[in-house]
Amino acid sequence: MGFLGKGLFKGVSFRFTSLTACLFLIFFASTLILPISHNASLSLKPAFATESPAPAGEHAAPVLSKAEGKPEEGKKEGEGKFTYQPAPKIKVEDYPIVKGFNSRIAVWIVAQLHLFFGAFVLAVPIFVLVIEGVGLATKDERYDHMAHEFIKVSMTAFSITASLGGLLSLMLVSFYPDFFKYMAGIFGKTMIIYALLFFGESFCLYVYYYGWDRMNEGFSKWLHLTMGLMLNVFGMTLMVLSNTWVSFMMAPSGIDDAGVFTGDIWAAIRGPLWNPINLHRFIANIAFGGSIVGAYAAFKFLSAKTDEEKAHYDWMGYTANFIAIFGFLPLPFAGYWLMKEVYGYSQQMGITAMGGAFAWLFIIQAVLIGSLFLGANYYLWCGMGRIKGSERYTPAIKYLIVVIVGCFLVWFTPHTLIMTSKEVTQVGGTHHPVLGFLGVMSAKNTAVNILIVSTFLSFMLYRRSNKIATASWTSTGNALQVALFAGGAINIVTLGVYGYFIPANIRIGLSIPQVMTTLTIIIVSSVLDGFMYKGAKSTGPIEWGKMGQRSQYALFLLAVSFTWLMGLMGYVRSALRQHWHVYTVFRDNSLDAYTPTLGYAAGIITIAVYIFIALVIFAFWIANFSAKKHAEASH
Amino acid sequence: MMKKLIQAVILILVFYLILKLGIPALGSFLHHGTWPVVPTNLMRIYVFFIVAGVLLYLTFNEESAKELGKPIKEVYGNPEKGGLRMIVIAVIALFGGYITYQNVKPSFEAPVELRSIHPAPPSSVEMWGKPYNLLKLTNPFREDKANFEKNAREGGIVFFKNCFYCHGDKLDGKGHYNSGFSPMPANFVDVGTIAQLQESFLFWRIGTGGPGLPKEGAPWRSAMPIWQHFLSEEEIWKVILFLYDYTGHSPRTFG
Amino acid sequence: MKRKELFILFFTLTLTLTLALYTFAAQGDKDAGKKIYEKKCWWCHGEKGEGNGPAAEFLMPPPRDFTLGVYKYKSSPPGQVARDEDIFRIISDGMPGTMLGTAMPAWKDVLSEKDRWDLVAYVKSMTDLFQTEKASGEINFGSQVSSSEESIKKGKEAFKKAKCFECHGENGKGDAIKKLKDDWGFRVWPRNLTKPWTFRAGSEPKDIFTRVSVGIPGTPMPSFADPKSENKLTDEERWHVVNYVKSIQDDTKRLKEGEIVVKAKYAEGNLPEDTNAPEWNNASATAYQMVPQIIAKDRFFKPTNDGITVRALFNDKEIAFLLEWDDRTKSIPGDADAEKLAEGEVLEDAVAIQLPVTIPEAMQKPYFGHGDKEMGVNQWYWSSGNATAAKVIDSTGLGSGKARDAAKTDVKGKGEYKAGVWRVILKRSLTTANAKDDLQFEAGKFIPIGFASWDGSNGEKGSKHTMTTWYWVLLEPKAGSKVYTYPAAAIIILVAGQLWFARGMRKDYEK
Amino acid sequence: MKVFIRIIIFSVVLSLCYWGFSNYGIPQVIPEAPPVEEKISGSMTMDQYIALGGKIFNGKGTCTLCHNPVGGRAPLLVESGKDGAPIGARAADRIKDPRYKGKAKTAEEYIYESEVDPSAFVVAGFGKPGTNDTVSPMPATNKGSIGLSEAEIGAVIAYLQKSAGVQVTVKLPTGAAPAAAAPAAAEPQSAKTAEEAFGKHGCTTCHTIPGIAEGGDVGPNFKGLSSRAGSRVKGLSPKEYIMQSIVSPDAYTVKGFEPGTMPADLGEKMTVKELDMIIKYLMEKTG
Repeated sequence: MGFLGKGLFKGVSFRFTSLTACLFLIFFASTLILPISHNASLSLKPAFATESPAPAGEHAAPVLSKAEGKPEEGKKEGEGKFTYQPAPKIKVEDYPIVKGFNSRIAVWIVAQLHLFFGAFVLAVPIFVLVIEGVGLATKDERYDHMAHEFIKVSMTAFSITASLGGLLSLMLVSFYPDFFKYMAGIFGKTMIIYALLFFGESFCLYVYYYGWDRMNEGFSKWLHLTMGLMLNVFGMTLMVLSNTWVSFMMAPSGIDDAGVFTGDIWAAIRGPLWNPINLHRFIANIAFGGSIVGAYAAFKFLSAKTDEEKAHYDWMGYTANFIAIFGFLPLPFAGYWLMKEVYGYSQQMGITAMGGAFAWLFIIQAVLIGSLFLGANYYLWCGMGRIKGSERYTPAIKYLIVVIVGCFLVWFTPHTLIMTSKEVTQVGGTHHPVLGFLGVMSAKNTAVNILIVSTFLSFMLYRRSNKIATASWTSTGNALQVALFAGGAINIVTLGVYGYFIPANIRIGLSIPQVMTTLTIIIVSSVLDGFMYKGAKSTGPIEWGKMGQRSQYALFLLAVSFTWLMGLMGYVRSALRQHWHVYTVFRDNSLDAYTPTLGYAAGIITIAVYIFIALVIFAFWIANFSAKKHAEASH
Repeated sequence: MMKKLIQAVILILVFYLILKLGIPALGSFLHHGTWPVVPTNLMRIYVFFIVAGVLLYLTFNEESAKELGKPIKEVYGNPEKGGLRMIVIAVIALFGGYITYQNVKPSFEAPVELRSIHPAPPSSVEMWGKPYNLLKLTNPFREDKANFEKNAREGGIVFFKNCFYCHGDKLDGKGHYNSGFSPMPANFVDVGTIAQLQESFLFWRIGTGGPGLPKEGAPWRSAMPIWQHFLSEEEIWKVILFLYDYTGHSPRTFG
Repeated sequence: MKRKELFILFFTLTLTLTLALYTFAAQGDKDAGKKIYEKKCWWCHGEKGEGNGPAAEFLMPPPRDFTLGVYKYKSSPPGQVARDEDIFRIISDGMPGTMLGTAMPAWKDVLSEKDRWDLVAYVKSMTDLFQTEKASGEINFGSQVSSSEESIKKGKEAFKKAKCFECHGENGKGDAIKKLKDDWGFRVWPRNLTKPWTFRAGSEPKDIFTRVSVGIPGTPMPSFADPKSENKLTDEERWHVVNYVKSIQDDTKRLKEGEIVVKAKYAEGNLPEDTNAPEWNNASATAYQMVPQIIAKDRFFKPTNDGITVRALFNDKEIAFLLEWDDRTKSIPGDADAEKLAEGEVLEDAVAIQLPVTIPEAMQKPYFGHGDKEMGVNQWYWSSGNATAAKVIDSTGLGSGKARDAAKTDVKGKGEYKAGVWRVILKRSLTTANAKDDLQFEAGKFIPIGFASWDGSNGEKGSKHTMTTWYWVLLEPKAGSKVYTYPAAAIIILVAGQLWFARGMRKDYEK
Repeated sequence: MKVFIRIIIFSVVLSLCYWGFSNYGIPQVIPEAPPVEEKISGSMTMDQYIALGGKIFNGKGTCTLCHNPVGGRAPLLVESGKDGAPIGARAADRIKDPRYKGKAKTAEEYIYESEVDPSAFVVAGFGKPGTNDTVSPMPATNKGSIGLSEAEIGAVIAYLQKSAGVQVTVKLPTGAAPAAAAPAAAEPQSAKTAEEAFGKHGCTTCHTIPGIAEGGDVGPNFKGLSSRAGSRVKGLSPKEYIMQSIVSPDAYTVKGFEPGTMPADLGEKMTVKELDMIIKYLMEKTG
């Protein structure tokens, strides 16, 4: 019975996964073939060979060959190149209407869900690989089990991602055919590579997962790890490739003013925003994966019956939270880089994001990120309760909390204050003489850096809780660290204040030394701590499982907030294009070309988050189901 | 037994007062004779996170959390304290009812309207029948160092013949007609206005005035005239030169 | 012992230094003052201090001409030149007033005390007068009489006795019966004493006492302390006058911080027809500042009206606005009194309300200057030439206004001038058959509203007038049931929630 | 199960909090609606016609290559400069100039004549060197590489008149003319051949290029370019030299020619493909 159940599950899962992968591929292939098959006289082969997918259909009338009057083949030039078409100018009527669907909302939600799961599917293997490696290095079996437990979840998530991807391309083809044709015309090649990579990833995943138990000794364990590495390489490449489409839509490159592709695919891929987005998404994925795993652990912890189970999931939650924070700390910097490149690419787009209609979005973002910081710190502080010896550090927490909440308040103080008319007269205008200072970049940068430094300090205190350094130079080391933190904080604040006295163009540059200070503090003090606590005396073990229930809710808060935040950032990144499919090149003339209000966007994001939560629960449930059967079988 | 609860209340009160009184006091120190209150809307969010911060502080430690919860548990859970429980329940419920009433009762408080102070400029704008590319536009008088004084003074004359009723002798947005307008005229001395902007932005704002604002800037409210109807291109550039010269700010540049 | 000596030494030193600094400051450095003058002051007061800077032609009252050495607001005895402190005070505090202020700002926040004294020195050097003459000091204030009913009554008598009403009007509204000019030949209007916030040099009792005692040099306002004057008042009498003037302040005309909503009050029965009907007191008065029209050609810079007070009442069928503003002249073309007082042709006094055609759903409104193409406006216009009627103007942008056929509107108007005050009623049914062109009033919804007024004796006509931007009118919503149901629901939910919570807690407690 | 329900409630409520803050905690700014796209076909209004003229003036017409305040190669047309008021305003005076020998009677006709027959009147100081201001270096805009249609020339005149603030006297073209003119004036498409690219970027206005009918002599003649290109700048191959001369023309100026004459922004305006084609053409066909 047990065996049957296990087999059944495996079979179902495998079939499900491969089925969706096939579907996904078919959609992609069909989107490439579709436009060509309309134009019967064009054979498939030259179209692929020459990267010319020839937009077809009534409104895209000037098909490549029409100009020459030879409809069979595209106009050839000296070197046998095909000419590419400019971005089509389309009208409202050109957008197909599917009854019962709002195309924008449908694509929005599906794309967002695809991204959520994509991030999850990318992050979990990184997570798993790292943990498996740690397990191998420390010979601690717990790590290996945890890794195995997670890759299982990844399997289901992988299928969901693929289905969502397929659904998304289907929707794009049916709701935005002209747009998709244009994109396929430029990125056709990469889309095929994408599909191939997808196969590669599936292959690695299967081998990695199903081979877990078989390949766990000696050389084969290393082979297994390599498989995991390959899985990640495929995954990363997939993400980086799909980022090209997104970054192309925001900041097109490799085309001329009219949207005519120059034929240089590398130029189109390597847009100005490509790398910032790659980095931003990569880091965010790690943090996101960590937070989801953390939530899973929290759930298991809360429903655990035995102390042993409790200890295991407590430890898992801690590890996941650690990875989430680790990914989260550099995230604002990656965001700054992205924003800087956006400004560099188009000042218009930059101002739209920071000063125009979206200014308030960053207030929402501040509230979300502030909640994340508070949640993460709270979890650490609660965690100190299960470590003997932490009493030495608990008095410091009250200062930390004041600093963190204070920075948080500064961070979300908006530039434009909402005031009643009475308050306007009391303040003497819409500009507040005190709060006005807090509304600008100098204050925000300072607050964020201090916030990060404080969070790192919390983490350091946590790490030190049950240790007493025995190195001979401990007092010097401590003094050094105090000086480092104090000096760094003073430097950050001074730079922030100095920012008010200099012109804006120089001020922007100040964020770099501030960030550098923060990074210096983090790196130098980590290294110092590493040396100082080598062979440190322990005041007692960490009593895993002796954690209050409240702290577990902090992990949920992290997961939900992070998901919501990703949805919000996805919205703004997309909305910055305003009424363009491809910024300044391919205009969006659909009825939905207007930018919705933030409240409306928040509604859609919330719905997407709910669907995501539901699907994640489904994925975990399936994984759990198998685990139960597994347990029954072995009994 | 009530220690932690009292501590929580006191902490929240102290931080609340620091913000409620401290910020206006600081403002009054910076600008004598004013009392710039913290807008209620913002204060609410401040208080929310202060409360959250205090609660986090008091609950991260297991004993402290228990102690904080104890009086609550006592009141709600202790079967012997039925009377007190009823009173607490009634007080809290009535308070909630009062808050709700405050929110639903008819109010004459004018709706809060919001406008973006620095809306995104268009990339090009048509003035005097000519297109101007705002992305590349620069002040032609900026480079003329030899005649800077003269040009700035001429700009000043334009300012005092056209602008100062609203924007004030001191360029502080407090001209003698200022309080008749909403939004109030821009204060150029403040670091948050022209010091943040490129000269081409000012050129656009002056040239097309209130009606030339995008919707997020609430063009229906701004009393800024469409200056291209009154002034020449040259005069506008000179006024811009004067604004920066008089206030000592320098225009924002990119690159 | 030693310490004490040291302290005394230190104290003396500090004192001497302070005193030295003070004297230095008080004397002022006129060359340093010149530099400041050229950066800050010449724009209005002119290069040589003749009051003819580039901005001068747009200012009413005009900037001071320093070459004459005559200062309107001084505290030295009549006949003497102004004291340095008087000049210093005006430079420091300006003459802004609220509402109809002058353009002279307070410089104390940007100029240091020394800078201001330097300016005093420079400004004084623009005339020879101060080289030969010097003020003896402040006038004698006698002993201040605190305000009481009796003192006010005595003040009123003194007000009559000294013939103050000849210029300031029976009620102190400044509704003159004389045409007044200052020594420079400019038309001047007597101050409206019911609006102390417009007093140029302060409305504290001491400030008013100084004005009454010293007069305003260069203007028809005489000194009432001058022994040579036939209207001389004693110190005590002048304090009574001060108390009387303070007592006639009209607070309904005063701006109140942040009050920008006309609160239309629901009235049972018919709406009053009479401008003085007591029912109007049920509605609360909201005062608005008016500014001259300086946005579109032709711009207008020299207004006489500075505010309007609005009340509104409505019943199930109609809404009526009572517009009230102080006007020193009742300007009706052809009216003999009006012609005597007017400068040139007598034009109509007029007032208008502006409303959008539809109640805006979101933030967007029509452009406040006559609407725009996206959203038009209705203007209800009343003028003194036809004081018992009103017309409606439809407009979708500056210059596009068209008066509507009288048959197609039921806006009624009625105006009355009494003792320096115009009161005008504008009335319309709440809803009309013409929803496309007319605003349909709805209780409980904020409706944008704006105002304009014309003073016919001041040459105001067409685009030359005073106006406001958008404010709001709210027809008081009927309380409705939600005022009771919502709080009740909240209470029930809270009680239930707490009981449920208590149940859980009890279980916990028993454990 | 109890735990499960609890965390679900927690997550749902937390998301709702964020939703609530986004809806009620901050003001809802309704962003500007997308700008109305210009109608390219069908009937045109005068404003659109003028805008079209502006586009041609700044783009396809290549007018600003010379008529710009930087180079001083031709009188300013839109801005007022040392040549007086903008052309729309000063055209009327030109006809009265004693040196004027053309046929134009009105300002509009004068501008039209200047576009199709530039030598009819040459502003003093702007003639071809050595012709004593009788021959204009400007190409006729209705022919050759620029090849504006009548409707397009009309649009340019309308634009010039509007810019000068004078009454626009040009009549809106009727029927199919604007429709035909419009697509041409729409965003420039990448040229398909080197010849086309020369035309598009106005190279022949100044240079004589072997194999192409007309050419100017403001810049060097390209006959024999490929054989001498390698020896111009040390270290640059012929191909690199040609590329540099296009992308940053002032890096090296051939003796006898004015530096700063060649527009410096050609490199930005050309697509990569066009640049390639041009270089290839010059390498192969200039012998």
